[in-house]
Amino acid sequence: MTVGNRTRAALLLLCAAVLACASAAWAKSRHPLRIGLGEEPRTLNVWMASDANSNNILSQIYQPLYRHTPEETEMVPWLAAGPPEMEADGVTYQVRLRPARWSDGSAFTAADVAFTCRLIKEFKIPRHYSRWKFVDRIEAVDDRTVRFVLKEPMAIFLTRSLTIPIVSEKEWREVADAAKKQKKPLATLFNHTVERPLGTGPFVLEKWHKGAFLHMKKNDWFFGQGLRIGGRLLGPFVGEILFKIYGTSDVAMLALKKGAIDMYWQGIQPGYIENLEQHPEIRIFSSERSALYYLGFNLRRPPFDDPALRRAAAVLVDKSFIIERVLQGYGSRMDSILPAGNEFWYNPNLTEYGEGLNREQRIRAVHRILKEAGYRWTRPPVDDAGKVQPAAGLRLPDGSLMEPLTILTPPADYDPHRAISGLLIQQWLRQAGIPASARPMSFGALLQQVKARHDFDAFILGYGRLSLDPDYLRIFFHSEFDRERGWNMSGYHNPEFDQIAEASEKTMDLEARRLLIYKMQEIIARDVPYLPIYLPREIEAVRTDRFAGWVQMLEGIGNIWSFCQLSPVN
Amino acid sequence: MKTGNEQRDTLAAPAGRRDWLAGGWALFWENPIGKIGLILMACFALMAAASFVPPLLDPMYHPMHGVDPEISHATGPSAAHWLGTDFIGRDILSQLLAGARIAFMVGLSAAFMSIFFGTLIGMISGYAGRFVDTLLMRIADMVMVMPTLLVVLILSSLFGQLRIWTIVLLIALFRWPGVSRVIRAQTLTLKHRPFIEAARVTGASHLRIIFRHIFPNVLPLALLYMTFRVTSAIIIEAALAFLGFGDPGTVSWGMMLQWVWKTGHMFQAPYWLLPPGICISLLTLSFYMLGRAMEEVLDPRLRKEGESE
Amino acid sequence: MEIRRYILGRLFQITLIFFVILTVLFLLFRLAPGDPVSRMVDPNMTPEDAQRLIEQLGLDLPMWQQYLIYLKNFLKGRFGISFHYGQPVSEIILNRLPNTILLFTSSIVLAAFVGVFLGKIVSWKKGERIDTWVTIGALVCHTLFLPWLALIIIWVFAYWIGWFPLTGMISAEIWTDPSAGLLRKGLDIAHHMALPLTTLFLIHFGSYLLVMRSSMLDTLREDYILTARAKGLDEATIRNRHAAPNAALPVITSVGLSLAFSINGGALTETVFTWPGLGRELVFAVSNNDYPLAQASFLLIAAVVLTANLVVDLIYAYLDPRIRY
Amino acid sequence: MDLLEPHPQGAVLRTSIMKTDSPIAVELVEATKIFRTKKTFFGRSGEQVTALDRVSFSIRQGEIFGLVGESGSGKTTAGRLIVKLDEPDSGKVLVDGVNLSEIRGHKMKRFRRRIQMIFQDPYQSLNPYLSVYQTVCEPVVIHRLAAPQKRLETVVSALSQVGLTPPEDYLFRYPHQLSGGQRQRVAIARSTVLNPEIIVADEPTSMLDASISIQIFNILVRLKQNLNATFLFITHSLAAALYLCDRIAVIRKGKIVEMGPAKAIIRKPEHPYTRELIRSQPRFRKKTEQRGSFRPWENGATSS
Repeated sequence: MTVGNRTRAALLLLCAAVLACASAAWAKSRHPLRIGLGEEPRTLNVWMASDANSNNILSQIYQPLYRHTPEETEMVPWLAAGPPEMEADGVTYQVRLRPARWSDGSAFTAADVAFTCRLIKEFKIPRHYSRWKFVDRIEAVDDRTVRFVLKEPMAIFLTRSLTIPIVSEKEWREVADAAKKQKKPLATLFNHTVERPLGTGPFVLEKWHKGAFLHMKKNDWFFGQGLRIGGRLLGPFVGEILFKIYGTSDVAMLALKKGAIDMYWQGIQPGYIENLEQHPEIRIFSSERSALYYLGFNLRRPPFDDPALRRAAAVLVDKSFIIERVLQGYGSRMDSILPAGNEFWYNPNLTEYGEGLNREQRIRAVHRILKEAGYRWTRPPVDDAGKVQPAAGLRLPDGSLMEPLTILTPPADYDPHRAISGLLIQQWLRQAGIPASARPMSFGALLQQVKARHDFDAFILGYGRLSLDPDYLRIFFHSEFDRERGWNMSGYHNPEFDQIAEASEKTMDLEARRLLIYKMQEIIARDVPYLPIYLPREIEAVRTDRFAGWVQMLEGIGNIWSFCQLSPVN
Repeated sequence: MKTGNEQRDTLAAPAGRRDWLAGGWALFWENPIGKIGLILMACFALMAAASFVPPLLDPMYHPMHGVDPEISHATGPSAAHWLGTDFIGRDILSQLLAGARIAFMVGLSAAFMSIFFGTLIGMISGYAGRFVDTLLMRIADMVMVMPTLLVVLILSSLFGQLRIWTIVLLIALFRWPGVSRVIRAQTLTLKHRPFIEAARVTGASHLRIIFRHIFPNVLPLALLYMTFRVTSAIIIEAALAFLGFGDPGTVSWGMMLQWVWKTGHMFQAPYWLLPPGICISLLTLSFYMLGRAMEEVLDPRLRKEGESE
Repeated sequence: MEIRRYILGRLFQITLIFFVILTVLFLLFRLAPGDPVSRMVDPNMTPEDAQRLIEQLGLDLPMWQQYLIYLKNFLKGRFGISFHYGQPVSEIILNRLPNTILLFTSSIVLAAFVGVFLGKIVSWKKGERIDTWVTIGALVCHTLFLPWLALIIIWVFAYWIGWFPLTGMISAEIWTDPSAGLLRKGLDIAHHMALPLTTLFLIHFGSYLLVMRSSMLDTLREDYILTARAKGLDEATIRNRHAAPNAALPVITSVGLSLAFSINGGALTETVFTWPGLGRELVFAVSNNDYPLAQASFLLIAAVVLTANLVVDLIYAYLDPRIRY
Repeated sequence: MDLLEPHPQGAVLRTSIMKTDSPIAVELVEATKIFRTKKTFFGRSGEQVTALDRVSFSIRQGEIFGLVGESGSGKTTAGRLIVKLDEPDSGKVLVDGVNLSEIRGHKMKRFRRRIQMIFQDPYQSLNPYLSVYQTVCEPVVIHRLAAPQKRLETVVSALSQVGLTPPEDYLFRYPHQLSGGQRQRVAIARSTVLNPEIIVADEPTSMLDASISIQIFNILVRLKQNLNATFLFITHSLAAALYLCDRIAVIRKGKIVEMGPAKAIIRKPEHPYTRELIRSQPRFRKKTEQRGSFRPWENGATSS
């Protein structure tokens, strides 16, 4: 009995203490911006960081030379003082820098820029090297001027190469030198642990309490403070940011409703919207994205080596159904590889497979397409009387029975939309007798299967944060990239396309390049190696009672413009 | 003619098997835990049976593919959808009914398989003894310390999404050691019982002794353990599906919870969140209660006590 | 002498088992499709980039060579570099382990205490209404679906009533406050721990209660209890001084044997409550194809379970001299 | 010869009188069996108990040989060695001159058919989950003695031989539905359905009431006649040994202390232990004195 009593007493005491602590609310005068993160950032090593959460943090710290304005219409000089000056030879560019300082107060110089670019070239840093390998020389002309000499004219230099984040020579010189002496320099560089990243951005990292939160403070040395760039007066007007880590969106939404966070920096499911809208303090932002969600086919082997079957699949996939139900209307259909919002490059005159048809009409259309291409059924989807019926026994034009095929999708825990879309598409294909079954697979395994082994029939994948420059069209479909771990995952080979793609890479004249990109979109829409399905919208929710000034742009409100302009309400 | 002794003998002999069963049943039914468990289970069995009905009424009630053409987002209970619909307009009630079927299927088959492996290994281990016993029991120790859920999680993530039958098999493969230990202990006590030796003397092979003589004797114990394994199999499958590693082609309750969770309806659609969770909890409870009550019937010590009361 | 031999034997077995687990894990993770490089979905990642990275990470060596390196590193206490975090795995694990130990042990100890206490009480009232209802209550708690229960608890106590923080282990506001003392920080952790602790407690105490109850009923039939009764000792003394200490033995075994089960629950609880522990890290490492981290966390969990089983066996052997195997 | 003297067991036993020159069926040569307490993990053995200590005896064909001793004397162990339930630690067990330890594989199965054992405790020696038919039929199935359609016939005849009549009533009963005596009859039927040449009967009546024991004895004796089998009769009862056996051996603490014709030993025990054994069995004394009225087999034959 005594033990029991003691235990009980101790428990009571503990509860009382906890409650007392809870009620003694945090009544300090601090007023930090509190942001929920879906996951902990992986790393603060900017070369290693490839996930959204790390990039979210690092984007506050490391800054590029140029960046897009919120309107996405043009690039504005950021760390650079003005637009790059091209010399007459067409391959030499000169960039003037703003007077800026690193967050420790030391000066930001041309040497830092040159160091960063050389580091990328020297270590062949994955993801960055492809944008720098065509740069021949990088020189710091003086403290505030950098000169780049290219091997040949390159369209993506301005938009893709000059937007990499610049790191400080001081921070990385020793690390790089030490790494070079190692057997595996790149791995050493990647695995270097960065405790306090040194940047030029509006905020500096104060503390990262692993598994719980990150604490950032205003960078007093931020070069943009008080400046007007892209028509906006920059702050930051927020003294501190607390990034809190919530494992699941549900809890983050509760936290938002409770007022424990001011913003959740991750797209949320449409399911939350209705409920959140009832809160007067919560505002929902629904933003355009530059993304692509598509069904990819394996063109290397039957049955999808036949364009007719791919077109038939394109007609069967009811994009509107997926958008209306799976995305709850928060998305738009895609017919090109490029999102329609990318107005300059987007070709609006492409085939819209199955548009406006209902289920039966689609099946009839597919029946027609496949019959013409020589396909036969033991039980056709449309009987002699013209009635739609469950189809069976689809035979290829060569007379062989179509083998069961699988559509690989990411697992539901990774992306429920794609997993469910896979199941829907499976049902739709079956209606025409195509023996498809959806098979969700862990993301790594799926990519291995599709990208490295090329062992699949079809898959559903997506790209987020595609650059505005459409150079990825070339990377996705040029036959040069049809190899192990290449991005031409379909195995699409078309000499005509290759030729246009190569030309588009080097054409510096915008209008001429636009025509080439238009043509490339047409070819892809005709041959359907990828069937673009939907472009989801980025839905974000913020509280309006503590901070205001969110800047909405492509990919949402979580951008550097917002953080430079947010200010406390009263 | 019967001698007096023989008559007395007959009276002293235990009651017939049927009487024994009837006695067991009475004892079982007397136990409120057994009664509740059985009633609950009957309800779920009814649900599982009823799961075939809704799609027959209207294809829109198909738990996986059917959608209400009028509804394209999650809605609460209505006349057409008694428990409401999920976010793409599928009927929650028919999903719940189909889930009962899956739960029974997963629970019973995984439990059956793990009991099968466990009993087989336990009997072999106990009967063979020596090296075989040591080897099998060390393997059992090893498998026993593996947290099943995490192991299946790792496997499912390594080898792509698993089919429901693969999950069932994996659960079975990792849940046998407990059973096999109990069966082994039981086999050890049986092994030197005269009727086993009698069988050996008549020339019965080892296989015959194991399956013909030991097996029926350990079967009640195995069946008892099966009820507990059903519970754990259902929970593991549900947890796996909840975390997003289940078979996406099945409408299990765990999968329903996953849909609620991942589509952002967790704290806003109680009509969708509560039923699957309650069902999982109650079904596992019913099997567990059944097992507890059976345990009391089978345990002769408890039984005697029960009779004396 | 006897006991020492026994311990040595058990240690040898455990080492063997551990080695087998080590090897199986290695094989599993190497045979599995998917590598950290293919996860980097970025059109700027060229095939050459990918190949270079794979070489740098040492994934292109022959399997046996990788295995030898793996064993060598393991013996040196190195578990490699996490693919995901780019940090030494041991650092990550050391960071997460204390959190898991805190939550896990406190919940198990609490559950065991309450379970033993209640089991003692109800066994005394066997057959009465309270016995039936407490038993049913314990069964219900034991079979509740844990992640679902956790979510309901968050909803009710953290959001609706609002007594507790939603998830996590510490609140950023307090820990970034320079004026916050150690006590305040400690209470903050306790405040955050209340709900996950309750969840784990609810799931576990039922089974301990049931074990204690039946063990008590067994013990009450023993002769020495009769003797105690005959001596005219009062019921509470018999129950608490004579019966309960002996009856609690199987509970210890049950704690040990159910540890693997508890770890499943721990991982789920940590995941739902975003408790920065090892279980949650393992679930994440698994879904991110972070082999070194998943491997090491799993190894650690296996080692803990094995050791706990050993400890339980030893305690048992120590407390109950009849059982010396 | 003692055996030629008028015998109280009358006609029944007289048929079993064996010729001294008939070949030896079973022989134990210096057989030793040691039991160890359970081994520990490292194979270290615990305490040792010597159950049989260099025991030698031989049984001739057609003989009823009695092994008498108190419990724990090792008599059951000797029986178990003969049916190969245990292996001797040293020494040999010969059946028809063949060393048992050399019999393996399918020869073993043939050997099993020739030697059968009747166990002490009928409550333990029947599988509770098998019906009488299944139990008795099992040896038939194992040794393929009868075609499947003739099995029932074989079982029925075996049952009627042990006095379970009408056999049809018993076929589908389970052990718990039978009395002790009935169970032992089933056990005997199981052993004898194979028509074994050698039967080891390990105290077949010690668990039964006296009147039922007598019936069982009677059945055994009749079976012996029918089968012309060799018997090893293990008992703690000198009375039973005297009535049934041609020769007996008295065993104590794993050693044979005295061996010879049954009557001779009981009338003129040489070893003090045998004398003590005789003294300790008052029933035996009494019954040997009233021998004339103790003829259970005569009515027992019709009783069931």
